[in-house]
Amino acid sequence: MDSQLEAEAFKRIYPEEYFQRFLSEGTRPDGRPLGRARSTTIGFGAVSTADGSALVKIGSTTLLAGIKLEVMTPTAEAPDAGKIAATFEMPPLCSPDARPERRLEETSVVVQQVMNAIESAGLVNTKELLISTGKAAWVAYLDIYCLDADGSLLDAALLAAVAAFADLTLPPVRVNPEGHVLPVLSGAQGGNLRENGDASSEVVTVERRKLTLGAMPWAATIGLYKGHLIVDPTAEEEALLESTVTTILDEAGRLISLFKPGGITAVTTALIQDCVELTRHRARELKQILEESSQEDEDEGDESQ
Amino acid sequence: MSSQGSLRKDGRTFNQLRGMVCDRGLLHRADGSAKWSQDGTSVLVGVYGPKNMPPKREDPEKAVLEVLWKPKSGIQGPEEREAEIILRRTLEAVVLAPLFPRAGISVVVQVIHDDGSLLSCAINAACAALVDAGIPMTGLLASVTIALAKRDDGAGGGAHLQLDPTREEQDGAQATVCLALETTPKAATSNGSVEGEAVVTSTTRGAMAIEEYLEALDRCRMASRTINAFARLSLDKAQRRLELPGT
Amino acid sequence: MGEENAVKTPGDILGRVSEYTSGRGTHVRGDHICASIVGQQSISAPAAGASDKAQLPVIEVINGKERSAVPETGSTVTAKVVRIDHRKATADILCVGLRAVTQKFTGIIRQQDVRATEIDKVEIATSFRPGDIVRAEVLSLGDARAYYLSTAKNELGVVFAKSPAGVRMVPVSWEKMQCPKTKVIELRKVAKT
Amino acid sequence: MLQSSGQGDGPSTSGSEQASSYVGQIVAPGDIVLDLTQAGKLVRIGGGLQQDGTSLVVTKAGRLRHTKPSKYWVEGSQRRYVPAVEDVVVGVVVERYAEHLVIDIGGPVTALLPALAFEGATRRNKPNLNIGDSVYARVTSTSRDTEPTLACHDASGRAAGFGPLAKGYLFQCSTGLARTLLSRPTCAVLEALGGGLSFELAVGMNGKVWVDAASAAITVLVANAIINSEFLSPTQAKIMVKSLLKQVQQP
Amino acid sequence: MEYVSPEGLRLDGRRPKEVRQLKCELAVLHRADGSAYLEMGNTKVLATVYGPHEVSQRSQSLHDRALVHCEYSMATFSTGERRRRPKGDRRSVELSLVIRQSMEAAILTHLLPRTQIDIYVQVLQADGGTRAACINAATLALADAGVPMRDLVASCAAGYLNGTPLLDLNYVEDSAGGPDLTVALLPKAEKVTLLQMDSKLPLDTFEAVLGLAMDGCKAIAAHMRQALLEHTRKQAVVRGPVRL
Repeated sequence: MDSQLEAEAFKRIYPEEYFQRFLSEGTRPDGRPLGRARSTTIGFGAVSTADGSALVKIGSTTLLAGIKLEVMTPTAEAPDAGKIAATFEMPPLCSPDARPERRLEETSVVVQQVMNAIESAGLVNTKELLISTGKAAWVAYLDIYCLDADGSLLDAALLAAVAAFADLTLPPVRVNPEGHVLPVLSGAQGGNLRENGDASSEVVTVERRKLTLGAMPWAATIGLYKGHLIVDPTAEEEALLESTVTTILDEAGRLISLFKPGGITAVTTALIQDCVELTRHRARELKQILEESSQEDEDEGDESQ
Repeated sequence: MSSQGSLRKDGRTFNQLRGMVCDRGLLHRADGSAKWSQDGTSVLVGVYGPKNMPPKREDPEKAVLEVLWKPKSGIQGPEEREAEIILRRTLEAVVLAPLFPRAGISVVVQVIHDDGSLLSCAINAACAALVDAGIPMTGLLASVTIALAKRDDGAGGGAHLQLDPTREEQDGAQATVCLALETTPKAATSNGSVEGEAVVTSTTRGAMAIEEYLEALDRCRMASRTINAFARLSLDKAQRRLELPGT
Repeated sequence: MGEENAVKTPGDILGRVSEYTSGRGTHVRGDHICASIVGQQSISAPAAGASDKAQLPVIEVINGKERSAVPETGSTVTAKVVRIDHRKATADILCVGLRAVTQKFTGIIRQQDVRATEIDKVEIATSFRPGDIVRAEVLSLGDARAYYLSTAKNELGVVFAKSPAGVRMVPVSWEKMQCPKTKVIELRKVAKT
Repeated sequence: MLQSSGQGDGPSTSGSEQASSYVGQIVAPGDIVLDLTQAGKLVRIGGGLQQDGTSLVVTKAGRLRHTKPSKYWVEGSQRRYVPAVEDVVVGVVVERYAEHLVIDIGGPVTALLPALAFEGATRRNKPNLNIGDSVYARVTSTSRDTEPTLACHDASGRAAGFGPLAKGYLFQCSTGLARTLLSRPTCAVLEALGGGLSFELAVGMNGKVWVDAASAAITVLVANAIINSEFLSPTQAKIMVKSLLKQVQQP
Repeated sequence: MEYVSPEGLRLDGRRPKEVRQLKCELAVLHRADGSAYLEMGNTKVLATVYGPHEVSQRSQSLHDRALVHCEYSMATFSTGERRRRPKGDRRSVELSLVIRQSMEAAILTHLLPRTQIDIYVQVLQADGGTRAACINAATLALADAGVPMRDLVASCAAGYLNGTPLLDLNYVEDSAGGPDLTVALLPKAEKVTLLQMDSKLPLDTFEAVLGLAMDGCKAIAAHMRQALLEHTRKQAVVRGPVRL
């Protein structure tokens, strides 16, 4: 009798059974095999008002990361370094779940884990954010907005953060003797920057420049459900999962993070090794996607000039 | 870091936990409580419930677990908020929440002192406090933190794994791993697993080789047995003390 | 105004009130019938045997989104119990017949509508639990907030329930279900399959 | 086979004649105390245990108890009160409705006291209880999903001492102590107090205790004596009460 | 500063009565009931609609019509200066109200009693005219969600600089300190649902600027209508013929 139900009806009444039927045939409700992540795209420089930005889509999970630079006085402990400050926002438009406390919880975990991965991997050398020792350095404010929360947000947030840093350009500035940082009007890129410094300014940087990024961290979230390993789960799948393991690896294969925040199933060593293996594969895939996207981005840039 | 042979600054070997102390039932107004110390790191946990929940937050199918993490001083920062969530999801692995639909169980964590391995200490304390409160659980947890000390230049060899690191060891480490593990219960049946204690929670900081992580996991497993034995000992003591009068 | 199947957007004039009857996805502005949603225009013959006014063809705008099934008196629905108290069980209606509903409809099973016999002995707590899936019949529209549902037939009642251990329970009689894992027996108004 | 009530106080199929080797020992959650495949008839399980497949697993810490032929339970100390049918409780009115009162009995959820569950109550003649008033009642039903229900009369409809508790002083003690206070023969502390003072006392299994006496001083003394007695032996309790009594009786 | 060159061109190369390039995409977010992404030049906004659904706070439920709820917010990196705006600051409260009122004028709320419609608008990049862009995006998202409306709502701003009425100001023109007039229009009925202006303007000039803004609205409405038609046709191809 249940078999006569419309698929949609069956799914609403028996969400777990619906999911299990797919899994038992080695597939998932969206047609993917268990080990495959959704198609992933990266759009660099999506926001022109930001100093670096990227729009990342993993399936329909959509995130927009933007970096704004601001000048700060370096701290006494690290007079030769700038710093990174990150936020992760889930505005109400990103999910039909109207409970703000749920979103608040997700955002705290994601922002901490993204920062942990960036620091652990050594993606950004904060010394590169220095403008003038002891006087001025950049703070990179990384703000990641979730526009469509369809699962595996940590993976997407980290990818968006990495891509935004890859897109980040430090503007040319100079520092005058009083320690004030002034923008430099440099030929073609002058735009509406206005020259208002005096001649005695000490020029620190002349050109716009990109950061030299360290090891890039790549994340894969794997859901555990009745002995199955489900790579890159959607929100619908996440609601049914017993627990999730997010593994983050860098290009050299170093483990940057193995994050399993509780959940109702515990994992054995063998299962951890399986997760690492699946992540290795996904890391290669993500690296390639990032490289291809940045190549396309450059090509487009060339054409438009 | 450690100049005297294979000992650490505080005189421990690399594979040695700090001295543990667990006091149960300290808070009279709580339904259960425990103070768990690992030398300089000390956490007090109070458990309240199962108790009434405001209708808006109740779950008709199970008890709602909530964790409040109070730092030693000042207000909650993003790190504490994350710890709160990780601790809650960790405890959800063992609490039999469906037995108390619509009710709430509050776990209030007060950090007394942090000298490293704080999350582990808090998980151990919370687990003891839930037992003290008589909250039904599927089993006990034990949590261990381990630090991978930076390689000494020229000394060669792999990173030293320092069990239950102090704050100083933790801050100076190349990486740290914090794990919460299931414990092996006393069993009347002989179908014990051979795979070792499974991982309920894992958080890491810093970069390491996969092999280093797996080695850390094995060390933590061994240490978790010591912790579990200690927890049971302290439970025995507490139980005997309760039974003393009356009977 | 429009050829059949033309796509219309809100505010588009479709025709005059004198020519057509305003149907789904349209509204009347002055003498005109206008589209109120984006979709394809469709004109159908007037309903047979209706009053004079309905003799005009009906003009509608239809979008691809499927309209939700709506519970009606007498229809069989599948619902998930969300709350119980001593007098009633409250449930979210998930399906009408074999079709899923996309809107939220609330149903109430009152103590007297749980079963057909020994109505005065019925206890809600031993008939349903939150989380149960029940098959029920719509008695009436009830109040503005909920439909009144009934399970007072053999084939109506709980069709799916989970034990506290999280396992699907199996019916062992018309009023008992058992957890295969913990062997715990719980009381329910079980639907006969 | 019977059904299981809220606390898993139910039966379990199969089992063994041979008692678990853990009986009398202190057990912790997760411990497997009995292998149900090792033959046997019906095993009855009480609080703190749960069947998992073919194993009997501990869910609460405490001492494993066993009575013949085959009932097992874990005797632990749970401070939070979990209501059981026929428990006597002391509660506080927190909400008032036409048909019922909502009573806080310190359990996982509030309890429901029907307005007609008093001796001789009718639709016209209901007892007048206000929010904040204390009441002495009996638990008449419990279920996992609905509030427990209370009544202020015994099974035959008589008040039997149940009902509103006017004036007096309400305090909280542990459920373990409440059990001791309610046990027969009368526990040492109450016997000692009763020998020297006159007061009214209502003890709930939920650890709420209500005392009323002629003077506030006596009320406070009784309350203190009861709270102090928790970890004392009977002899110690008697000495403690004696010394307290001396203090009041001296001018 | 010269905002209109002697050749009659503006800073970004437009003519005075020209709107910026408009780009709309519908149904961009799959979890929402309706969504739209809209670019007006360099101003980029995203609007999503959830509903009609059950009213989340029962006490707010209206027995004779739908409750329309609107939230506007701006990404921290959307403007030149990074600004962290706490939720519910004065500007976003005002804009939320403006968008809600404009939409309520179009939605046939009486057809959906006791329900709630949520409209969320997020500014991703701001280059002037965010108010108008948000309203346009919200209309498209509502249309995508299939919420019944009496008409589309189209909005456009106009200003007056260097003695010239200018349509659809960008950020630089907007910050020039001249008058800024935002109009929202039900184009078929030619009814104005919003009219906001700061700074002052002689009455006869005002009429010229208002007329220009309304023309802008109509042009934008035509463009949005086109986008909706195309989207629906594409959908029809994907879904196959509509089942009647």
